Amino acid sequence: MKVLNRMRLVFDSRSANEGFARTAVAAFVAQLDPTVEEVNDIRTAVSEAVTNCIVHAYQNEIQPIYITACLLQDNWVQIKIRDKGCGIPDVKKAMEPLYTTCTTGERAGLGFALMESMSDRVKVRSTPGKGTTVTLEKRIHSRL
Amino acid sequence: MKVLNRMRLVFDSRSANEGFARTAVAAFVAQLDPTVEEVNDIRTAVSEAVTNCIVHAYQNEIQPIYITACLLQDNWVQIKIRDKGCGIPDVKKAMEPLYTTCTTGERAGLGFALMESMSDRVKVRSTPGKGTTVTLEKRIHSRL
Amino acid sequence: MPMQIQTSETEMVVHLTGEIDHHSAKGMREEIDQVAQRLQPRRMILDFGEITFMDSSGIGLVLGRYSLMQSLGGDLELTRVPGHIQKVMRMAGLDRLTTQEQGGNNR
Amino acid sequence: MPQGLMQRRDEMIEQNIGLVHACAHRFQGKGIEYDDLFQAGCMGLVKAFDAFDRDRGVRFSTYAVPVILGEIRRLFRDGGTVKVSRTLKELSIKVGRCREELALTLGREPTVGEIAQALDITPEAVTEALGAAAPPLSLTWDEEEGGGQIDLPVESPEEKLADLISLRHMLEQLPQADQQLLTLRYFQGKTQTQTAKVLGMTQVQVSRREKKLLLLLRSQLL
Ligand SMILES: Nc1ncnc2c1ncn2[C@@H]1O[C@H](COP(=O)(O)OP(=O)(O)OP(=O)(O)O)[C@@H](O)[C@H]1O
Ligand SMILES: Nc1ncnc2c1ncn2[C@@H]1O[C@H](COP(=O)(O)OP(=O)(O)OP(=O)(O)O)[C@@H](O)[C@H]1O
Ligand SMILES: [Mg+2]
Ligand SMILES: [Mg+2]
Repeated sequence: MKVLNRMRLVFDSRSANEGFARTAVAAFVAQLDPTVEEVNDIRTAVSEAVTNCIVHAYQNEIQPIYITACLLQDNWVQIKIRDKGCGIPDVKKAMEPLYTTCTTGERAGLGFALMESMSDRVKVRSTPGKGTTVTLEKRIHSRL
Repeated sequence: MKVLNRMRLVFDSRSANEGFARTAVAAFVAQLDPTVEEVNDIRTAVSEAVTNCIVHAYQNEIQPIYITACLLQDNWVQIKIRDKGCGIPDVKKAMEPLYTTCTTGERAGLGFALMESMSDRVKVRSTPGKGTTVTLEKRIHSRL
Repeated sequence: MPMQIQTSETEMVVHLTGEIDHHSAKGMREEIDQVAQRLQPRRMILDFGEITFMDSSGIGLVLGRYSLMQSLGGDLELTRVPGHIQKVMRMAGLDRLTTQEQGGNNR
Repeated sequence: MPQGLMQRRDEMIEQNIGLVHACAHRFQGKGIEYDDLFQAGCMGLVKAFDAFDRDRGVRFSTYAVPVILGEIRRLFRDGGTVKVSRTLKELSIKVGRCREELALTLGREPTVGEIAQALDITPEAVTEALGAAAPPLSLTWDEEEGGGQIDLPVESPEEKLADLISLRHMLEQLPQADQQLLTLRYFQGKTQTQTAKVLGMTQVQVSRREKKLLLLLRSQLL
């Protein structure tokens, strides 16, 4: 599909950057004139993916997180969130709602479920020891 | 100087991205709890540098623009805006207020003067045929 | 982000503000738990009225406080949950299971 | 001031008034009237003239432009201490209100661009404000669930939380197909029709199966 515009973002896996990453992606997508709800969906989905990189992939070590966002034809937005962290051994299992490897009880295991709810499509590619790429795709229902 | 946090941004040299680039940088700097004036200064300075990349460096061809932003000790922010465009043969001259190579009368030659006015320090490194890096440094006068 | 906690003998009301993500949840959690441990309230109310953003870290925050209140033998309540945050709670499955009588809402 | 100097000053100002215009133009559309921008710029020009040292070997314009810009910039100073976090919070309340008003007049959810236009700010600023602070009362987002209401209370959240925790275990006990059905419907927000498509069932079958499963789950939960 033709890429109409794109950007790439790299930042440290510090939790202080979560808000910044959401805002940056939202500001980029603003070009498609989304509704507030659509923007909030994207913010939530990006937040989930970024948090997973910080918490799971890098386990609170400071390492880079990569985001690319593309505006495609017909108002499709594609956002990839990539880390070079520990990877996910069983992606299918990890994506099941309520599945979490967190044992402190502070995580619900709903991150992927939320990403799926907030996007039209979610793809996850992961190689243990190498890292994970989450691809979120969403169509903005523009007024034009 | 110690880097406390950083991000890197790459985007197409489309004028539609100017607003996004400003917002992304502002959202990153927001971590230092700046004043409205400080952030507006940064927005203006970034905007001038990005416009120069689009208009002069790439002369409206679509090519990548690179921004890095670092938060340093003592609330210093360092922002680099880089292009791989035509470069500037005489940087000193180019930075003089009112100097412009634009002949249509649309540009005032005030871009660098504005950047200097809005930042504490502006450095420009350029190699003709290779590209230009503008470094803006500004101190955010923190909370207390 | 400031957070206000009102306490009475048996109850604590936590007025949360700003965004709840993994970054902010930690501070909120620590502050709430500190007060709760000391006070041992019968009831904890989390006020979401001033919350602008929440992701699954917020759900985790609620879940964790729920367990805490259970261990203290008390109750947890949520109030003033804004629409878009209800959406997160609901899409996370929190709402629907108990309000199913309203019937098949096909979105 | 001697007569000659006064005259030189007047001439200089006249010759360089274009500088002031050029500088003032750069600050247009940021909330301050052009006349005021220009006025401040003129002050800067006069200051620059008075302080200019022609023996330094720089052109007058080179010296004057930063002074003019500095003088115009002072107009935006706002006391100098207003934090972005506060203004963003105020803006976000405005955005929230504007969204509600537009939703009423348009009869649909407004776009970020429409809100930006109504508030005379950039679309990026709207998205930025969304990350700031909530309007205390927020519009509900879903027509089908009593739309237009303000401030929906969550009913007995503790029950739901308990549900969620035990649900984790209960779901695992269900057959694969049922797990998938509930997952699609309740965790991924899919409609019955969408769910049916994924599972190769009809919508009616999904509806029936779902009802059964929910009854079952509820009886186990209670
Ligand atoms: N980027 C990643 N790298 C490594 N493991 C990951 C990554 N993302 C997710 N996982 C694994 O997948 C599991 C499920 O992720 P999910 O986001 O759904 O839930 P969670 O993060 O555990 O909890 P929550 O998101 O509700 O706070 C995680 O517990 C973790 O084991
Ligand atoms: N990134 C760049 N690549 C190549 N040339 C540049 C770049 N930035 C600036 N220049 C050169 O320096 C000159 C001065 O830049 P400056 O921004 O001060 O003025 P301008 O862009 O010409 O006008 P204005 O910024 O007022 O619209 C430009 O006219 C251009 O020749
Ligand atoms: Mg997660
Ligand atoms: Mg310029």
